[in-house]
Amino acid sequence: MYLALMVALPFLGAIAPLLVRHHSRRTISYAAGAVAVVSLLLLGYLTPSVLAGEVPQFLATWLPQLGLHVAFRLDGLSLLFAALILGIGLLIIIYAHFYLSQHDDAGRFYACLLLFMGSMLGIVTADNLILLWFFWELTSISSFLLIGFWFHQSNARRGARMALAITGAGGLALLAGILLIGNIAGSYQLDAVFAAADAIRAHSLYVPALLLVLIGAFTKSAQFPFQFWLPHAMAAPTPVSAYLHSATMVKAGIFLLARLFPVLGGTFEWFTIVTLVGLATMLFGAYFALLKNDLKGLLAFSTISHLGLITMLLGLGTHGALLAALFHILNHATFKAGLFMIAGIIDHETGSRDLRKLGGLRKAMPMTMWLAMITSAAMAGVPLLNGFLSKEMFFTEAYQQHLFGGLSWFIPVLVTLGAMLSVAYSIRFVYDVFFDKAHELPKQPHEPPIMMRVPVLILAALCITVGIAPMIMVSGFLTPALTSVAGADAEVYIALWHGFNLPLLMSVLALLGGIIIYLQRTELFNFNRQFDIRDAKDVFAGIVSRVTRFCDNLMQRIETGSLQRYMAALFILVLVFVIPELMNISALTGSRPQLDVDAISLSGAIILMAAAFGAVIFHRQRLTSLLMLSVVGLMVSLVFIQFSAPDLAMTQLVVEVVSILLMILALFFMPQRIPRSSTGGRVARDILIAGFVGGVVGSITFALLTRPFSSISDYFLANSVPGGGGTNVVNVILVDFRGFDTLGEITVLAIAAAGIHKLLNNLRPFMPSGDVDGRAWHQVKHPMMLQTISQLVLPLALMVSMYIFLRGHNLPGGGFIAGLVTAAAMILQYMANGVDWVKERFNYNYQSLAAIGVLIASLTGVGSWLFGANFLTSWFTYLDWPIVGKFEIATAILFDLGVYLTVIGATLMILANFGQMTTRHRPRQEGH
Amino acid sequence: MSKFLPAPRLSLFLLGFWLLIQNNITPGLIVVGSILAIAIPLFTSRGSDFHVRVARPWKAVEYCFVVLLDIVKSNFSIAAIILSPRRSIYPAWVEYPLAIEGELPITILASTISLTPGTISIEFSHDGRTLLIHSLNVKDAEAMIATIQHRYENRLKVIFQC
Amino acid sequence: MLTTVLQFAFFMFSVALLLNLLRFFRGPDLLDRILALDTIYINSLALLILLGMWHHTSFYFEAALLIAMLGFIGTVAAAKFLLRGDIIE
Amino acid sequence: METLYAITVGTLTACSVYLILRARSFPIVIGLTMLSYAVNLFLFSSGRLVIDQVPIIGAGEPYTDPLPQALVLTAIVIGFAMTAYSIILAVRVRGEFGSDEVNEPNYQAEQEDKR
Amino acid sequence: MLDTLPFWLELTICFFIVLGACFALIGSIGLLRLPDFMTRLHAPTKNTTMGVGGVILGSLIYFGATTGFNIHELLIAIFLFLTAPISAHLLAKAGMHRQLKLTENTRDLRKKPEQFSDEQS
Repeated sequence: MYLALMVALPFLGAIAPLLVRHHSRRTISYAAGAVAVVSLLLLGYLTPSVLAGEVPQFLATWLPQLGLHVAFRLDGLSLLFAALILGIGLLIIIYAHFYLSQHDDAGRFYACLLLFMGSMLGIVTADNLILLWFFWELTSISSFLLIGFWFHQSNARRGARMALAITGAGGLALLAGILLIGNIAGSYQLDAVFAAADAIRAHSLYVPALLLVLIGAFTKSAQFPFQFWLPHAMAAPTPVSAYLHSATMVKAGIFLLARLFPVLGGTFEWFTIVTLVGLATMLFGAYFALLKNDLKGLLAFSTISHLGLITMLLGLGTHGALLAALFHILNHATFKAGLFMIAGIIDHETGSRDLRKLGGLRKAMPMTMWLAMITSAAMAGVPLLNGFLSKEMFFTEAYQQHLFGGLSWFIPVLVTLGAMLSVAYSIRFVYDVFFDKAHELPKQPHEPPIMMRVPVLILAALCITVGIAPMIMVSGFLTPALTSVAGADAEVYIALWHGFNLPLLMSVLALLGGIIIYLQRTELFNFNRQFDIRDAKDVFAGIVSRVTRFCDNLMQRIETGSLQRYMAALFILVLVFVIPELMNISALTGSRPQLDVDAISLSGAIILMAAAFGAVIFHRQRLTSLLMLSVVGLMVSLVFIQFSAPDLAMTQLVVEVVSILLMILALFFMPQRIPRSSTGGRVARDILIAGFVGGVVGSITFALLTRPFSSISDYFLANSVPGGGGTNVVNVILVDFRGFDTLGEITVLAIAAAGIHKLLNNLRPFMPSGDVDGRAWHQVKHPMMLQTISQLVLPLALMVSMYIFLRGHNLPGGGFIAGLVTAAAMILQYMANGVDWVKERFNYNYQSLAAIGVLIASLTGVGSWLFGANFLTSWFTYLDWPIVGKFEIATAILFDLGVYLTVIGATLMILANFGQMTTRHRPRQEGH
Repeated sequence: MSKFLPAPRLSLFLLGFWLLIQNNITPGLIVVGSILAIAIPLFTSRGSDFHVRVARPWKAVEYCFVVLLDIVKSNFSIAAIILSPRRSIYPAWVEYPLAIEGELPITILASTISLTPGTISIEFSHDGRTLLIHSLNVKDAEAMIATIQHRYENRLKVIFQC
Repeated sequence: MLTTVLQFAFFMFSVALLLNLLRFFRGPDLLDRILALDTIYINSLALLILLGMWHHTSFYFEAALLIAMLGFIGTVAAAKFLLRGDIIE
Repeated sequence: METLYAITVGTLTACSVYLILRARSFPIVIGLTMLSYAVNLFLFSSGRLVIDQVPIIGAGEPYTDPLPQALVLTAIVIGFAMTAYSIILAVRVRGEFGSDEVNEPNYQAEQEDKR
Repeated sequence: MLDTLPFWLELTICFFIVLGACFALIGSIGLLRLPDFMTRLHAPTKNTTMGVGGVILGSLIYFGATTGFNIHELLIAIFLFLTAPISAHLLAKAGMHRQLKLTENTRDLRKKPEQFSDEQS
């Protein structure tokens, strides 16, 4: 439980800095710091049990179907890393408080940092591979945010993007690998996976899985050849670099290797790949670290090289190698974080990070100098410092391995070479900055605020103490960690002094060689200048731009901007998918007995089809095809009547009429003459498509109709009266059983109306001054007879609509139809008497009407909560009043009222707004 | 014409209409109906430019029956025209001078004309005092006008007192 | 007897509808089409009433009522479009 | 009867599809509306064709399946909203570009260039 | 259900229905046969309306006889008789406006045609 809390805390805590972001910088930092401290305390609370050898676990099922659980474990390895993440994280937070300038958004910074911290904790404590991957990607994202923190700098953006691209891609590979492993093991829970280790290694898919996982790990921890994103990530604020690239982010890959070592490790493939990649990375990093002039660049490459070192150790995979790896993880984190902070300090105080500009700072900042010397000495592997010990062990392993048979000797040699280089750049880091001759600097350098040095001080102290008394300091930590990697309780022994032996000789060689290389570095630089190594960034950029260009071309070809083409493609696709299915049906005709045709149905069908064809034939004469459409609509409603659906018939009728009105309105703004645009070929094509689609749909319908079916409706039929208090089952379904649909539906209507309202805003439509034959419009706007009758009809229409509304619950009718009837009556007023007339008499705000409608409906739904019922459960009872007699009252009627109002509001909003355009704007004549 | 009952006759009419549409008479319906019959005019009264003043209700009823009768007659005559093969018809434009005033009476008259023997009212003259009629088959325009006058217009005069 | 008569009526109205359809297609003027449309509306209204009698239910009454009310509006709109172009002004 | 119904739905769909494939906005709107009619009929058919069994309790057993009716009713409404929206879009486009071409204005030009 | 009525009642119902049906058909025939728009206008406005009226009357009696008190079909008739002339009127107006071609034997008995012309003056 505490475990889960520990992981969850940073995520929750990430909000804290944002909440107080408008307070002082101090508050924000405290908020962030507090979060880290609490998590650290939680960790501390858990530590003893872990050291005692037990593994606290937490399990909550999330998606059991996918074998995905929220499962955490805190074994030795996790503890080691968690301690690093939280400890150094805390130091970073303190450091960042002084590092960030006033106009940096500290709230955002700390939020991202905590987010990242949480994700890292998640990775190291995840007990489920998929969960692990989940956090893995989270780190990619949060690190993206952190690296791109100064998003106003283009290089920051580019660096962030590159980091995200590489690590993200790696993450995908990792996911694939994890899925493979999970499939083999039959579970994603770590214990199960560990248990299935041998099976996995024996499995035929082992190699692919291994490769995929390794890609994931290598991209994350910047191993060759994926190392190039790391230097560019240096565009991040230094605290971020210090955190991400010393202790956490890049260590995630290492952690993964360590975590999966029991499962994947120990095989020949593992050894070859991991070791060699590690070796290559180490040399590569060391070499370029020496060449870099940028302080942080130097550190970045040295990080790469150290990661390579650790990777290599993991690759070797012997007991000692693993110990060395874990130990070095610890050490590297400490001194590298320190170094980054120092780089930050220097940058902060001098305004420059360029080794060629810097120099002679020893007077200005002696304290910092000492810290720098200690930490970089640790990096170089000077005796009595932690770096020395791990490097010593590393040498031992490198020289003890015999994995390349007769050629095994080249490993120690190269290793020593790498060590020399790292010594060289360590010296360079210290000497070029602090000794050397002073130069002109942007700022007058002086010691940073004390609290900025304290974190470094702590780290440096750790370097020394660990270096002097490793067993006391870290063995406690390392034992369980080693156990969880190497299995079977491994004993840890780290000695200061092994006596005079080859490793010691190698160290000495490394130190001396390093010094020589440093002294001769100018030659090296010149030598290096001869061939210009293309910056990886350009390669990356090139790839990216090529991809984008490819996509552009593709879009060009697909997105022609021709709706016709899209539509055609769409329909053809439908056919492609549906036709095979239809072919699978053995017989189109089902077993259901069929009705026989009668005269009306026949003539109705004939009329319907004829009208449909008419609409097609006359589609160039708009009004005609519109009339055809309205015949179709009428006939459809007759069909509904014929097949016992009066509600549908009525709805269809009103909707049909209203939409016809709408279209006639729109017709006025359409160009009057339509050139014959489509070529014969296109027409033929379209006819073909249309024919096929029609045929397919028709046959599906037939197949459907002729098959017997069972429906869930018996429930509705049975419960309509007892449950919904209405005899019109359709209406009861709408307002009660599936009331939520209806609520959504009227909301859609309201939204559509609102959207239309906006669409019509400040639209200046074209308006023809006369009809197609150039005849001027008739003078009389509002024919007298029409006016009179419309005014007579209005009350009657309202009465009818009320009638339909009130009976809806028990008989065909209901709010929707009633609403449209009312709307239609109002539209009649508009048509007969004009906008202004209606405005001055019935001045209602249709928007609010619709809104009120939706509100009422929703409130009715919510109301049922008050009675402890579910949302939109309708309540009804029968009253018996003296004169009135027995009658029913139901909340459903309220809901229906909501529908009624919404429909009126929305419809009038659409039509009236539309109609007003002509009165609102001065006509804009055709052609001008 | 009180504030709450702007048009009592209309309300009464609506109540009747309500019962008619309900196709049933129960106390409950009457209550609901009267509520609506009072409520709806409150809403619509502003929306009618004219006041329906039926001075002689019984005359109105009589008028309805006369019209119905004529409708039936006219139907037969037109049926004859339609069904008779190859009988040439004599359509004509005829002007009809309006004697009555007020939108409603005129509208009613025009409607009646449209519904009854072979005539359809088409246009009002600009001054609105003459009605243009299209007659499907007319020998003697004057006679037709006379019929319309004494059969309908005079009755409407009596009914609406205009 | 009533049964046969109803069937007869159905037949008549079906024919009537088909005739209207013919005019509807023939035109020649838009107005003819509109007129035909109006007639189709009214005839189908009658059909509904007959259907009601045939099935001996009054459930089709409201639909018929709506046709009577709304068919009119449609026709008016179309006519006004031909007269003024803009039907709501 | 089923056959007739199926044929009708098929025809309706075919016509609407053809209309939707036109190059002008107005026929497309008409096509969309017609298509929604067709779709409604299709959905409705999932309740099968039943004559004179109105799903109103008390109208006399048996009752036809009310559920498709309820769904189709909703569908009709949504269809109405969609029609309204598309028609207004068409008007808007006409107002903005002065034409009711549904293909991007430059599309024709591109075609010319290709030839 | 359909055959439980007394004979004379059934007879009247049938009479009205047949009458209505016939008139509706005649109306439609007229719509098809008559020479020009104006004359065509007459057929539906009168006969079809009347035809529907007949049917309505029939069903009125029928339901009255079978299910007791029943008059609400009247409403439909009312609406029809209210609206049919109006639509006819508007259509005719439009016809005038569009100056549709009429049969040659249409006589213009107007004394002052100009006051009906809707040209801008």
